[in-house]
Amino acid sequence: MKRISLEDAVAAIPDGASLVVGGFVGVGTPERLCDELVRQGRRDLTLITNDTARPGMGVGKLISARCVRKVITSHIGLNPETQQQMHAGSLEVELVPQGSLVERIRCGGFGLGGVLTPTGLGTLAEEGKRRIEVDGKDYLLETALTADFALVHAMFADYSGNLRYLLTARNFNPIVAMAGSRVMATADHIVPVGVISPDDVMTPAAVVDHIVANH
Amino acid sequence: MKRISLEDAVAAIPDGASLVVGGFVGVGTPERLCDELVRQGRRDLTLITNDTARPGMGVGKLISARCVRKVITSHIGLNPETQQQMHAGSLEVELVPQGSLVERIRCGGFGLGGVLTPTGLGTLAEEGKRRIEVDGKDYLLETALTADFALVHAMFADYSGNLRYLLTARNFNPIVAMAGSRVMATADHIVPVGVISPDDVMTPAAVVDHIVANH
Amino acid sequence: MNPQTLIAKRVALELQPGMLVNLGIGIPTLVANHVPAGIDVFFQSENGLIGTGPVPEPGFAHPKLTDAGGQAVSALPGACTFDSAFSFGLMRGGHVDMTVLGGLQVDGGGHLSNWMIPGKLVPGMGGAMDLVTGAKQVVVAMQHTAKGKPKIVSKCSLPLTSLRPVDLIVTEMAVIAVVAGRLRLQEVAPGVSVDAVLAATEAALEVPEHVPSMPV
Amino acid sequence: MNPQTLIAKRVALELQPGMLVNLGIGIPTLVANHVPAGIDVFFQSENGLIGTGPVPEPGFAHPKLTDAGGQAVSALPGACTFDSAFSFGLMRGGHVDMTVLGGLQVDGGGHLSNWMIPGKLVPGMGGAMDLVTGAKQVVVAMQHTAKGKPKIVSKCSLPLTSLRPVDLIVTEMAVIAVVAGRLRLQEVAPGVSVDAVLAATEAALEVPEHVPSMPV
Repeated sequence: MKRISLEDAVAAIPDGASLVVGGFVGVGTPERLCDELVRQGRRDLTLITNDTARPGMGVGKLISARCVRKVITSHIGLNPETQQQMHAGSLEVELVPQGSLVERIRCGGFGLGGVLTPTGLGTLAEEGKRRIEVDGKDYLLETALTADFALVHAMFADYSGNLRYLLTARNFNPIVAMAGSRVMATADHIVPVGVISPDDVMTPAAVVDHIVANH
Repeated sequence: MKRISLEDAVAAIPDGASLVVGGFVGVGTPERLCDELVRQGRRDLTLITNDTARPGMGVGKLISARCVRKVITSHIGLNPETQQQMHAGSLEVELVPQGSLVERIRCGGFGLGGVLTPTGLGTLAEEGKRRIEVDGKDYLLETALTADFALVHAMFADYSGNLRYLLTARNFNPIVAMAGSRVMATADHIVPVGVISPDDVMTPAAVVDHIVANH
Repeated sequence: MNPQTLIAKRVALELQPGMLVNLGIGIPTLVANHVPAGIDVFFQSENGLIGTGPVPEPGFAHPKLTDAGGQAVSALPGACTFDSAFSFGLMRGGHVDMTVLGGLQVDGGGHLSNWMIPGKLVPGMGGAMDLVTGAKQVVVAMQHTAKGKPKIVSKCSLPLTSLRPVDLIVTEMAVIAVVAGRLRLQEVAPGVSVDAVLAATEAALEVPEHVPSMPV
Repeated sequence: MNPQTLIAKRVALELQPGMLVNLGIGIPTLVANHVPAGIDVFFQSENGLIGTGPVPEPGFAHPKLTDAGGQAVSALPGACTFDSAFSFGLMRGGHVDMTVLGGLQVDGGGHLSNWMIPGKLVPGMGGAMDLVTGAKQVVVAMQHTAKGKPKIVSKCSLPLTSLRPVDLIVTEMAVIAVVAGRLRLQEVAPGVSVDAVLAATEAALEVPEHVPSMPV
């Protein structure tokens, strides 16, 4: 069953779960799922997401409400609470270059073990990573990331679960939607099948488990 | 200058060049560029493409006209001429699993050194490839492919060079368009800027060097 | 019933609602004609389509809407298209719930050979290696024998498609499951005896006390 | 002219028609305001946009059309949007012709540090490492000194952004090119002497016989 209520969707996510979440500085983030995770008091989540947004916005709400134990992300500079919790030792932060982060999530969703990238070579981003030489050039091996749940937000979802994102709210969402064992989507507009033309679908219904009902 | 005539486009491709070409069993292949390569008698090309289509169709024309010295591809089963030339020793064929082939082309265009995939492990496709273990699981390292020229075909090209493909004619095209040093596109319809909405662009103008003029 | 139809009908009984299913060429393609009533599945064409529909009515084909063999197809409401990297991401990432493929040989460990006959036929693996390695369930749909010789053999003499064993083999004689690296006879075709299946099979088969008939 | 405007104007002279250009936040963002007449370039926002336009007129902003800092932008005719994997493919694949970034330090080998101050400021590298590693040309746009101390140093004391040297450093005092791993003074700002630049720079600079003034 694709349709799920907001409450039931979030109730299915246990404490300690790993989440991969779409959005870029809060743009394209499934806000209602974040709000409900906070309301239900979820704890010890592992969060994989581009950035921790700003306090009170997007996944920043999960940080403020202390729902998160560990975050794998590329940027926390706009959220002082992430930095405070990190310095206080209550939040583990793994920083990954943005292009490597999105490729790691893609590897998880696409069944690849990892990718080789020159990004991060000889920097702090190399720590704990393997260096692999191909044709005399060095690369870092960036390994796959997956999560128990993928949470995405679309502009349009059709009844079957096909998704379409708008403008820069696309960002990590279509990649994220491939990398969760269970995929939940919110949408600004839930529309009949066929409203989204086949070439316009950005995430196929076949990978989406639940469309969260609008109010 | 984006606009180029068919003759000039192909004249820019020298004997011995490497080409990565879009299309899947001839669907979505830049047919006019193939025809003109044959007409101008190009020789010793290296061709990277999903399959060699059928004789007289798509890149199959390049095979029949003996323009190609080496092909890196996943399937030659529909083109007996590819098989004949291979058995005769006049055409070198490197067979790559289709998913690995498209990832190798993507790596080339996306600046990645390679990807790790379980596909092909323990089969003939492993020959000459490195095996890399991640978290106790074995993967093959599939390395990047690039080419001197990328040739693609779109349904719509706008004057600036933004491209949009139709239905299953998309296939390798958007990946291919990233992997050539020089990118040439043909299109069924060349239209004003703005006809293709920003979210509908599948290959950005910024990576396309030439739009080949229609007749 | 002709053998191909029998095989296709039996494979179709494996379909569950909501599955994403990839059908290879040949007998597997026929499975789409026998989807049980009330079962909605998504068919994927590896060239970049989910929602593949039947062959179009005369005059309704579009040259840019094709299956993996380049043949015209139609698309069902809710269909979507995508590039080849995404299409193989669906397979390798385990999003394809079931793939149905033809086979040249399957061995006693459930390993499939289906992409080349050295020195004779080298079509290339296409997407077969990705499908067998990545799909959640792999079903082989093939005739039980070729020119009177068993295709279910002790050890494949032809190059393997993947080290990953298939899950189910459906022939016009039997349904055979691959369980923990061994073959188990699960069903026989109507009118076919267990002994006939054993005689036509080179690989060792576990035979349970009671072997039911295919429910086709 | 205020220092930031001077820097942005000088960087803008590096733009060539048809370039795909990524501008970092801070001074680099200002470069978009000074594109020379007749030069059409594509501006990329790393969150998934080519064709970024100016801040929208009041009431014309859309919450789903933003720059990499989450601020509302407009889009020019011919703009296109894409996912983050594609956006970074543009950078890493060398399709971005030029990136303009702020800097905390650049060293004598042209290495940039611009993403953290250990123990004080750990914003994360965001897309900076990818841009510096992958873009065809890397331009650093920054003030020449911070609190009176040189930012162009012999060796970066802060963590590096990439092993790949930048190509050009533009400050309110000078334009410095990185050539074969060494810094060469290329221009001085109007009214600034070569000696003043040398005094404000810790790293060794090659100084040609004639150092022209910035053509701004």
